[in-house]
Amino acid sequence: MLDAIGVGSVEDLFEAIPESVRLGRPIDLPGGMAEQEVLDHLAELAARNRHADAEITFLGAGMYDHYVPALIDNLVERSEFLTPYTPYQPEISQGGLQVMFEFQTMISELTGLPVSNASVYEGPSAVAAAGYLAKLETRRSKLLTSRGMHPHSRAALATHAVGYGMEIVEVPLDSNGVTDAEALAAAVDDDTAAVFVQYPNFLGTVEDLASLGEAAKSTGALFVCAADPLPLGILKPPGECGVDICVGEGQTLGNRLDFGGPSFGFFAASERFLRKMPGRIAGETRDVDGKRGFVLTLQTREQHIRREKATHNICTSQALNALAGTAYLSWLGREGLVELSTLMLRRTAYAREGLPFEPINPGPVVREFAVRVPELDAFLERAREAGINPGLPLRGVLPEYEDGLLVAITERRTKEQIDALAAVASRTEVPA
Amino acid sequence: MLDAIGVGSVEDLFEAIPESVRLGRPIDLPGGMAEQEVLDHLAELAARNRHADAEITFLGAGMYDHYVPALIDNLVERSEFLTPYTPYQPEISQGGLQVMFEFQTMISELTGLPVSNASVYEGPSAVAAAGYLAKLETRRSKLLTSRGMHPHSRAALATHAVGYGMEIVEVPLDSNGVTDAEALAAAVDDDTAAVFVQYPNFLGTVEDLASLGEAAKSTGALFVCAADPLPLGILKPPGECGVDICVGEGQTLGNRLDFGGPSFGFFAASERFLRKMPGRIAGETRDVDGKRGFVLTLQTREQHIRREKATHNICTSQALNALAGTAYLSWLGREGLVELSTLMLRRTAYAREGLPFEPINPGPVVREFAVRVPELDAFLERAREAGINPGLPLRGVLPEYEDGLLVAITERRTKEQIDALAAVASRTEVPA
Amino acid sequence: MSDTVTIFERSREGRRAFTPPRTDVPETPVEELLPDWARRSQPADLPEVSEPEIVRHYVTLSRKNFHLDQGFYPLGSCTMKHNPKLHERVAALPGHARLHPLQEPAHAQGALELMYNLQEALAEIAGLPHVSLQPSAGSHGELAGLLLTRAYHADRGEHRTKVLTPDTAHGTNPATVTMAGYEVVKVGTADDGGVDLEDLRAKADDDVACLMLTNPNTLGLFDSNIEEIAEIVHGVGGTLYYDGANLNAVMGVSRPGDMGFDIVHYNLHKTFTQPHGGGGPGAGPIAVSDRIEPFLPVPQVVRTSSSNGAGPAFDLDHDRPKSIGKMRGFQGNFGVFVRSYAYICSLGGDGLREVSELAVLNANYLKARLAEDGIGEYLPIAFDRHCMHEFVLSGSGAKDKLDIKTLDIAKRLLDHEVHPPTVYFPLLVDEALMIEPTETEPKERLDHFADAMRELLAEAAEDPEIARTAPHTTPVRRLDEAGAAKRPVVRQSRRDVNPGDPGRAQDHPAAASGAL
Amino acid sequence: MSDTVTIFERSREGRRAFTPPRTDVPETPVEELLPDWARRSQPADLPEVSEPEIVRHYVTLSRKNFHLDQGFYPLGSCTMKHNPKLHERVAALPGHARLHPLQEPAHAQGALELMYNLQEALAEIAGLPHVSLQPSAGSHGELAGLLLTRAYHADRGEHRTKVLTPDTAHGTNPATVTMAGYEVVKVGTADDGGVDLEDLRAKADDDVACLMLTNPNTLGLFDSNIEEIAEIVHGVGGTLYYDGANLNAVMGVSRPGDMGFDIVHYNLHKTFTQPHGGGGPGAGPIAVSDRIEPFLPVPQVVRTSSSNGAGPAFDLDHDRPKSIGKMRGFQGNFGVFVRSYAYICSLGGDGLREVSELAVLNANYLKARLAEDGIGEYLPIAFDRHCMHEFVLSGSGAKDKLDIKTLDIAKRLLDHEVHPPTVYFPLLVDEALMIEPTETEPKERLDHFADAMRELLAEAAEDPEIARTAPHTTPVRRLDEAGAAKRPVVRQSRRDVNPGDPGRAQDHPAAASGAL
Ligand SMILES: Cc1ncc(COP(=O)(O)O)c(C=O)c1O
Ligand SMILES: Cc1ncc(COP(=O)(O)O)c(C=O)c1O
Repeated sequence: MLDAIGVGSVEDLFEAIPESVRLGRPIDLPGGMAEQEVLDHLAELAARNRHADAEITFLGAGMYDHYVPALIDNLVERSEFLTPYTPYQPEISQGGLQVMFEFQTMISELTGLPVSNASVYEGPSAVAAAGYLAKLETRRSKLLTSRGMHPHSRAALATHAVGYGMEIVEVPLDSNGVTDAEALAAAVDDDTAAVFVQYPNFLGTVEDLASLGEAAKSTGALFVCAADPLPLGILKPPGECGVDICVGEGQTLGNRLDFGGPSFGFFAASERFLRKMPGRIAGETRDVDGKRGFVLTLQTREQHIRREKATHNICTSQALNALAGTAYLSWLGREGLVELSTLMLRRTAYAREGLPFEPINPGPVVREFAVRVPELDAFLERAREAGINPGLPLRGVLPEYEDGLLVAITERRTKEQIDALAAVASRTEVPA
Repeated sequence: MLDAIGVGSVEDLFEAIPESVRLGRPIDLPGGMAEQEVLDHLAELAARNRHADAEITFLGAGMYDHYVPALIDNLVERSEFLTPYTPYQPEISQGGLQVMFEFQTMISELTGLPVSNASVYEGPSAVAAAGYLAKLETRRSKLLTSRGMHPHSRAALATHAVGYGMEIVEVPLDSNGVTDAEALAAAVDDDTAAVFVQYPNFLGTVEDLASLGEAAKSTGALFVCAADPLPLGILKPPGECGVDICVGEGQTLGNRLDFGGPSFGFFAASERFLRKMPGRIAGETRDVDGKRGFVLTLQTREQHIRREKATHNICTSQALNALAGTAYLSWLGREGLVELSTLMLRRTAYAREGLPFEPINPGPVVREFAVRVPELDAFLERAREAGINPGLPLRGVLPEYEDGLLVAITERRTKEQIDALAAVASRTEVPA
Repeated sequence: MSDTVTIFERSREGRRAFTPPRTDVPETPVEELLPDWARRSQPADLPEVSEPEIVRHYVTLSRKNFHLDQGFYPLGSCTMKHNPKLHERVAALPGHARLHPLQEPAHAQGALELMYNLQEALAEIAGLPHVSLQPSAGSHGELAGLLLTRAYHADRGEHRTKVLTPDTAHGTNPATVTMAGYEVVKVGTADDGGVDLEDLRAKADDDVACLMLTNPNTLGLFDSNIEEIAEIVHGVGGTLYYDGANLNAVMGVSRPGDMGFDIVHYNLHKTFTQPHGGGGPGAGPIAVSDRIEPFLPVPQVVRTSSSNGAGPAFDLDHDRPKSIGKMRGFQGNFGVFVRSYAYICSLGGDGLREVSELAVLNANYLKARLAEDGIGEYLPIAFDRHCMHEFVLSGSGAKDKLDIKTLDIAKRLLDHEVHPPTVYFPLLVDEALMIEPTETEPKERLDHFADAMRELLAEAAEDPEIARTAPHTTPVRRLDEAGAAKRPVVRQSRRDVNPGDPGRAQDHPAAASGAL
Repeated sequence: MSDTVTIFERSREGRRAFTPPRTDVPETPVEELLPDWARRSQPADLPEVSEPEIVRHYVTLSRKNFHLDQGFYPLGSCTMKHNPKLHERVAALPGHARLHPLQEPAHAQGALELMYNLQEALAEIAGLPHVSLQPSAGSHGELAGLLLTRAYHADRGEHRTKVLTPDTAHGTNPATVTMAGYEVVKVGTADDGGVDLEDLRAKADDDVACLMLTNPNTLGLFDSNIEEIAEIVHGVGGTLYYDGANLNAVMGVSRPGDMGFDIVHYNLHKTFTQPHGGGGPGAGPIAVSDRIEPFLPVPQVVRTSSSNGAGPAFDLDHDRPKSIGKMRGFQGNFGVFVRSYAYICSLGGDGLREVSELAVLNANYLKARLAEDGIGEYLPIAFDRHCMHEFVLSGSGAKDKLDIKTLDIAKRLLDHEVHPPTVYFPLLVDEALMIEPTETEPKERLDHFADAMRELLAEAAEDPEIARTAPHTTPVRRLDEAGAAKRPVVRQSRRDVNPGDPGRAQDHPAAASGAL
């Protein structure tokens, strides 16, 4: 090969690199390992994590222990889905492109909004992307966020908004843990570009979207909803409640916990935002023979075409995770999604009733709720001893709920396990 | 659908079944389960097995804890390999057929014999199949088996031989745990159809095949070797030692332990047996356009063509496991097989020296050896307590070695683990 | 690049995928550890290929296979039903996949319980109380069955020499008879597709050890005379063997044990959905009646009460003095048991009955569709009754009217992206096409098959040459099978070693390795 | 059946794959648990399909994708290197895949240690001491980098408004600049393919917050003036941002930190072999110098000494007062980290250097082959120097001499079973073809590509129409992209519900289920 190039050594090929910026020593990392040694090393690390099969976990707060059916593993590990790049050559990428089209349709069905993109990174940055769209659309300067938004969403929105130069104003929760409608109405003004609400909110309450939306939109601001797509199986779709943009975290749809990622974010909106949305969008079309096919469309929104005028900078997104979501929703199917959501709803109601704790958010909940736990630390310790992770103490993220605990009930949590949690709780109530 | 058939109910379709042989009640089994429930149930069962990652295991005796590279999982789970039937339609089965052809070539390379079939069930029944071939070939009545054959191979041979009507005579091991050459020479006579030796033998010793073969073949009997294919990477190939038929257990080539199966057996032989071999054989040929391709060949040996005149009754075999073996040998490659075998050889030597026990078989060993352990039970218990499975006590299968222990060292067993075993052993030696 | 290239032909000196683990023990020269006579002089000529190219090679090969996850696969007698992906997941659990077969029973309780539960379920399904999971496949189960019969008769001091098999029997049946040391005696088929009772009576004598029967038989027909058949065979002291390949038709409806059979084998890779893997693995457990039980292979998985009386425990029973011994090593194809057990758990008792009902419904629907004008006249049904899970057509009409053979029909179907039926079996049907859709196929797939059949027959009426020279769209076209058998090439000849990448592999150890 | 059919079009009423878990709690009516205003009135119109048909649908779809495990994929700037299968195995370990992101650090020590080790390795590779793994992809890393720059300047009381990007920059660079609230100022390219220093000097003023640079740049050329560039930018108080998409060229040879960069992003899905997944997931960690460190996102993974002093422990540090905050939820794409960490462990330090050497060797070899007569005259190299890991050709010769465009060349390559290079980028090269073979390709694949290119050019000299109408062998041919954008159809319209299987699904609950 060197002969064909016409050099004497590989070293010669690096001649353009000045000596002064050369490393000039080996990289200071351990030597390479055999495959089995790498496996052993990583297995040893993994064994030091207490994962969702190693305890009974009621942790949620944005990612949930849902069952991922086996067919998803099989599909996402197929080389044909796992190893291609973004489908820049549609003729040899019809598989990936059609999946995107099906994904968009399903997200559109769940959210009740007519258009969806093919995925964004994940939940909180999707919220930030909605903020950017609001800026592009309205040219206004203020974003209102409910404190019922996931703390990470609020944080990511704030971080990104510094870039695109917007101010963030927070709307508090009322004493029932839902967005304070009056405070919202008072805060909305002509500078408000968008109002953000989460559905169900961070505490698990199903917010009254339609009412909040009315207040939100009174001055022409966009109404943005961050939704968990799974409960949308039984909840009124945001699109039917006046929501303009619905974004969210897709982990609950067939993606593993993976210590927080990769999963996918979704971005659905009213038709009028189609040409301002971030990210890839697949569209249906025909080939020269009239055969049906799919392409990446409306690319004039995107960075590789429009550069500084792009509506977002996103390039690599989460196609494989969105495939998992698509396969998952196919697996659940029309009836299954309702059945699954209903099961969660009932088990959650059962758990909230069965726990001897005062609810923080007594309103309707689907999969998660917050309670006040007297002597929280003692309770946490007892639960851990019983092999139970009882949920997320709220104090770290919402200090106003110092004794708050956020408890999530997925279809993986059986009555028996809920009863076990309740038993630990009762013991804590009555100190021995 | 019923209309098209012209019946009123599915029940009508079963009219040919007399009432008197109908079950007339539901099947007495529990109701169906959701996917997650089945997983939970099986995971709960699986958790009650102490598997090879849950202890440091020196168990071998026919199946071994070798590393299975990740690419094998990926290949065997591909629908294209996992879900087709035996390749009866070669035009749409070239993938499977070519794998068989490659497999046959690799087995031929390892055994040093010119022809191989595409797999049989597993090791011991492959030995029995060799016995049947010896009967078809020689029409003689006696099979000599070394006591160094795996006890399961001797048992399976005996079981099958009752069917095809042959007598089995056992040749003992000498005091060094190798086949007693003199006894063998004495036992061979004009009725001897075949002589069976294992390589390395059940105790791990590398038998002197060439010498044994001379005695075995003196009266025209076939010389059959049951070999572990992995150590053949550094051992003289059976084909170079006068062996006529070499069979064996293929688990060591890229197949999981799976509590004993499925794995694959192989069957290689001298050219002259090609038309008497059991099982599928892939052959190279051309299509009508002259394009290279592969087919199942020499099918006139087989049951579906020859019925009662077939050379064996085997139909479904172990194609997917043989694929794993083929991919494994490709992964190891020409140099890697030698390196891996050499590593085992050295670690095994290190272990045999390091253990304070008297060897039962002091001759050359590659991966396994037997030792006499005074106070065997106490030792076993201590080892278990230390999280070590020290190997197979021989008393259950070879009662003459009452205090014998068979210890296997694969590339998965590090020096550190071997030292741990030695440490437990030393403690046992000196009763406190 | 999609030409036919073997892995050996992709080999280049110095390439590799494998990186050896660190040698952490003394590097004693191999010569000191292995004597000359035991040492290989030259490495086995395995290919030298990097991981990326190994993956590409086998992925590319795989894509030349038609497979069940791609389309309709109505291969008669093979029960190509869907293989749920869950089964691969549960089989791969480390507690299953990484369990050594000689692990002490005390530390393999989960595996033994699973096997025990599977035995119990299979026993209930077949109506025979004692199960051995050991045999590796259907034919291995058949052999076990005849060895049991031999042991049973021997135990009674009888020496019998003949086994009856109907002329519709699968090839493994007569092949097994020979291997088990018996003589095959063929029994004819009556006009209704069942056993010819007169012929059976004539041949059933004191030398008969066994009758091997498939019910429904390979014509897809249930033999209504089964009780009489049993009586005849039992009357002369023979055993009745049930080839369970067609069990998918009658689960929950009728049980072999209740029909009078003494011994049954199951094909877990058919009825109980172990994936076929392109020719295995499978498993062929057997179930037997009380009188055969003493002879079952060792070890048997048994339930004991644990020493402290706390709950059931499971053990391997090797102490069975009348046992025929071992059919194979260890306890059988456990990984297959896991999948089939998961299947039974998923469906439950009622679900299994539904399986059979739907398998029969699908078969009869497809039979009806293929009897329509434009198809039926070319492919008459061999025995015109309601079928069970499969049915057999004759290509005689196509041969006579279109001058194309069943083989041509099969090959032309390949161009329609469906797998052809089993062809030229059973032998007693001229130009046979044996069609088994299974219960997991939706109506659309059945309709598509019928439409494809109609289309290709109409096409053949126009121009039979298209079918005669089919397939036209497959990776290769018709292959020279006769030539392959005449001058067999069954391994790659030792290749000339290909050159490496000069200036690459040598200087770059990792270059040659799998990571790159 | 291989026509384009969506999963919705495969739907039939009553079919299903999912079986719900048993309801073990009171079956309270939904109306009692959810008020009217919160309840959906109609189920979302998801498809109704059985498991077998879902599997077939997506397996069949998958087979319409060209993919890296199939063949050569020299997509410039995308670093399509082999994805070792081991990585999928380690990522799937339950301790990784099933770990909740909010698990307490005390019970996620393995995950935190892995992240810490990866941070350390990335820092060493880039020569910058502080790493945040948080950003989700390269462009997310870029945005983080500019937000850090903004925070850094703000902390110093400076307000800067412009970011310099060379005209060779990837589209994400200018797009990021806008999103981060800066104005893009383009810098020209000199004749040698590097940054035009004069232009840079002219534009570098006090308003400049940052220069974003790729080195080697998107032409595959290393900018030898990098130190001078750094001096200029630092001289006016700007930061220097390294777009790490091309890091694969220089690992172990030269480090961005040593070149003077302040902030770097890595594309773990390029250099560190996270599979691309058809468009993600990826991860875009960043590394920064000491002066930028205080502003890194929260949480940071840090090493602490454990309370009892026994060995190191790892924690999440949220208490970083100057932090820019959060780029996303939780700790980043951990599953990607696992794969990239496994990759670094496999190769080790020396192996990583070999990666770069071989990537450069392969690129230069292919460049040489494509300069041969019969190719070179049609595809002149844009800047004729030794390239690094990739190079850019111009299709100008083919356009002039053969009247075919780069697009036609790309489409005709599809018929040769290779993926085309990146085309029409970078913008400053006319009819650009950007070719990056990566180190995991063997010489045969490079030769095959060159041969294919020669063949298609020769063919175009005979008959350019073949290329202009290519591809000819793909699942679909050229698609109407303009039409798609003009009348966008981005979701399936609500379908007419297909009928179920009368007499099937209704009577057979399991029939509709996944097991059947
Ligand atoms: C009717 C019948 N009997 C027996 C067998 C043999 O089963 P196996 O392939 O599992 O050995 C088959 C398999 O094709 C069969 O169809
Ligand atoms: C040079 C360059 N910079 C930045 C990016 C953006 O990276 P990502 O796709 O991970 O957002 C790319 C990816 O194509 C690239 O090639």
